[in-house]
Amino acid sequence: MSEIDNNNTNNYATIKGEPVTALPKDLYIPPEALKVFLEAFEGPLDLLLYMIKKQNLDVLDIPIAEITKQYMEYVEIMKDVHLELAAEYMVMAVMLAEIKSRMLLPKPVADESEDDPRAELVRRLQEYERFKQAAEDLDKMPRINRDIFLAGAEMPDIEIKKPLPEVDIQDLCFALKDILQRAEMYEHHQIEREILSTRARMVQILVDLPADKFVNFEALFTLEEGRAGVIVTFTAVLELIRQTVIEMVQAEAFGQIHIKKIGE
Amino acid sequence: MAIEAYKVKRIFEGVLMAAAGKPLTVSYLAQLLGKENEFENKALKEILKELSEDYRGRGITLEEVASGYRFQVSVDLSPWVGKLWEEKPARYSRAMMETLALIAYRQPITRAEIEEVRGVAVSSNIVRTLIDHEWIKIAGHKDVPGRPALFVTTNKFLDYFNLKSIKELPTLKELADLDKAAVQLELSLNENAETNNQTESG
Amino acid sequence: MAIEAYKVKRIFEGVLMAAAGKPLTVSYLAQLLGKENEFENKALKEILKELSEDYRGRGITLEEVASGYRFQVSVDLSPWVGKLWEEKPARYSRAMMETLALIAYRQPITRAEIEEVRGVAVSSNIVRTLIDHEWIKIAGHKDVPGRPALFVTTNKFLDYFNLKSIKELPTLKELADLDKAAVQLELSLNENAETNNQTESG
Repeated sequence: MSEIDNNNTNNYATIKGEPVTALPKDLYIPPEALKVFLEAFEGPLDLLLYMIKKQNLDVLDIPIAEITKQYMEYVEIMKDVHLELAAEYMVMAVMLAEIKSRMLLPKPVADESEDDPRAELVRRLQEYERFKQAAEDLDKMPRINRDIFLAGAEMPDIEIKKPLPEVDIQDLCFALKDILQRAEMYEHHQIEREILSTRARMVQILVDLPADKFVNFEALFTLEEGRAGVIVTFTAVLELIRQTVIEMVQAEAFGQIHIKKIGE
Repeated sequence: MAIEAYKVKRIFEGVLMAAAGKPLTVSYLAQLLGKENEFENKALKEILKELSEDYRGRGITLEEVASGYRFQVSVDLSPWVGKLWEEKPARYSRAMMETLALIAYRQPITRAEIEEVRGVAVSSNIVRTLIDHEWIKIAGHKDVPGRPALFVTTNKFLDYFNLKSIKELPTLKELADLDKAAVQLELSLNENAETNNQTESG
Repeated sequence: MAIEAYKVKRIFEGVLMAAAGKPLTVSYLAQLLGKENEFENKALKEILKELSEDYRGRGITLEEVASGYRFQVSVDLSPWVGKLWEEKPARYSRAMMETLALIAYRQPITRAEIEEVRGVAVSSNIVRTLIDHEWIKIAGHKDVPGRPALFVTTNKFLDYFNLKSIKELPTLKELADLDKAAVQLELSLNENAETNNQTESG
């Protein structure tokens, strides 16, 4: 019946209460290679296609009952060899069972237009087969560094020019106008705001500063507060430095200024 | 300085060689010549054609792919050239190739649509690898709930497979005529209903 | 399979091109041909010489350098090839433009003064980039605590904008408004100084 030793105590699965001690008929594969074999399938459609091709069946006329039985055998084996079974395999099992049951129902005489319950499965199998083939063809197409090699030559020594950014002089003008207008706008807002208190800001900075970590000086400022806000923050920072509550570090000229709380 | 056409050929030859296989478009090459050297695109293409003919029968060829012109080693020399590289050319998994094939033939396509055909979930790794290789990109989002990303292939993908356009991909295998299949199914349905009843009970 | 000399030339051409400028020695090339294709070194050198002559007057040349043979782009094409690697001119960020504008119109100016008007800190990157482009330079140091650098624009800046002197900077109508704004700023500066003093004591 099978080339695999039936006396082996190793049962592959239990189907309908009967232990399956043999692999499906077409599966002439040593058990140790089984996992590798089963892992080679790209999903339930791939597995179904394999079963159909293996038995020279017509995709358009699948013996559903038989295929469902075989499919379930594979799925049981997969479970048994602890192959992580994708949910898709179970979904397909349900679909097969459903088709099977629908085919068992007597066809109502009046409803001639009803499709073969297998039609959707056939469509999906065909569609998948098409792209499985397309993928194989694509894989065989000439590609770079396997079948095609690019050609080139050494460049002569050249001086690479770094072009300056393109700036329009009017842009420069508008930029200045923008800043001043913005500054002005924030000043107007300022009036409606409560007066910023340096002392309150000192407290806020201290609360916000993480312990034992440098932060960017710039991070302390908020543009939206306008010039007055910047001044208040700046004064607060100076006061905190004077009181040696925080320290300020600048590694190089024009470098980033960092602020840190002085540890206890 | 205005330059003569025969010089343009030398310049293109040198520049395409310096680009070492990175494809350059005609308009890029035209721009490289500068404003003082205006040539019609047609004239430049003529020059490139001439250059290509100069290499007939030699060890390299000038080819046009999706992103432009590039020099390639003549295909029949691949066995010799392949020895230059110690590394084995990359191999890609079936899952990756099937995903890529679906995107190539069905673009623009969503991940769910790919999964629908393949019958399994598409791993994020595969999508990320394809995007990292710049073989696919997100072209937009489908106007359905969740607004899933729509994938398309890139020119880099075409370049990699030595193609000028997606139309050059081999045609998909035709499906067995579904109409015919339907008729056949209809016919067999009645018979089968009986057969199945037998099989089932058997 | 033994191959003929004329084929060896094609193979060498393809292989050297695939190496894209990496020099290959004669013995390496000989080895590439395999044991079944034994050629004397002298014969191979003859083949390479012939190949080199094929490229006389073209956009590339076959050269022998210390570590072997390689194809090079002809030296006289450097100006054209150089353009391949030219970076696209960058666009200045808004922060960069504003900083430059303030330096141009308010020079000499310190960083703190720029920050005061802009309301935000000026990143070191911006200052460094402007100095790198040679558009601004440090003209001296202000005689106040900390001795901050005073920035001015350079002649290169003037050249770029085709100006003879900084006085030629456009005085568009907007500039009138700008001045008004400036006056307002001046005024509000004093007010603010007071406000701040009050806050301080409060």
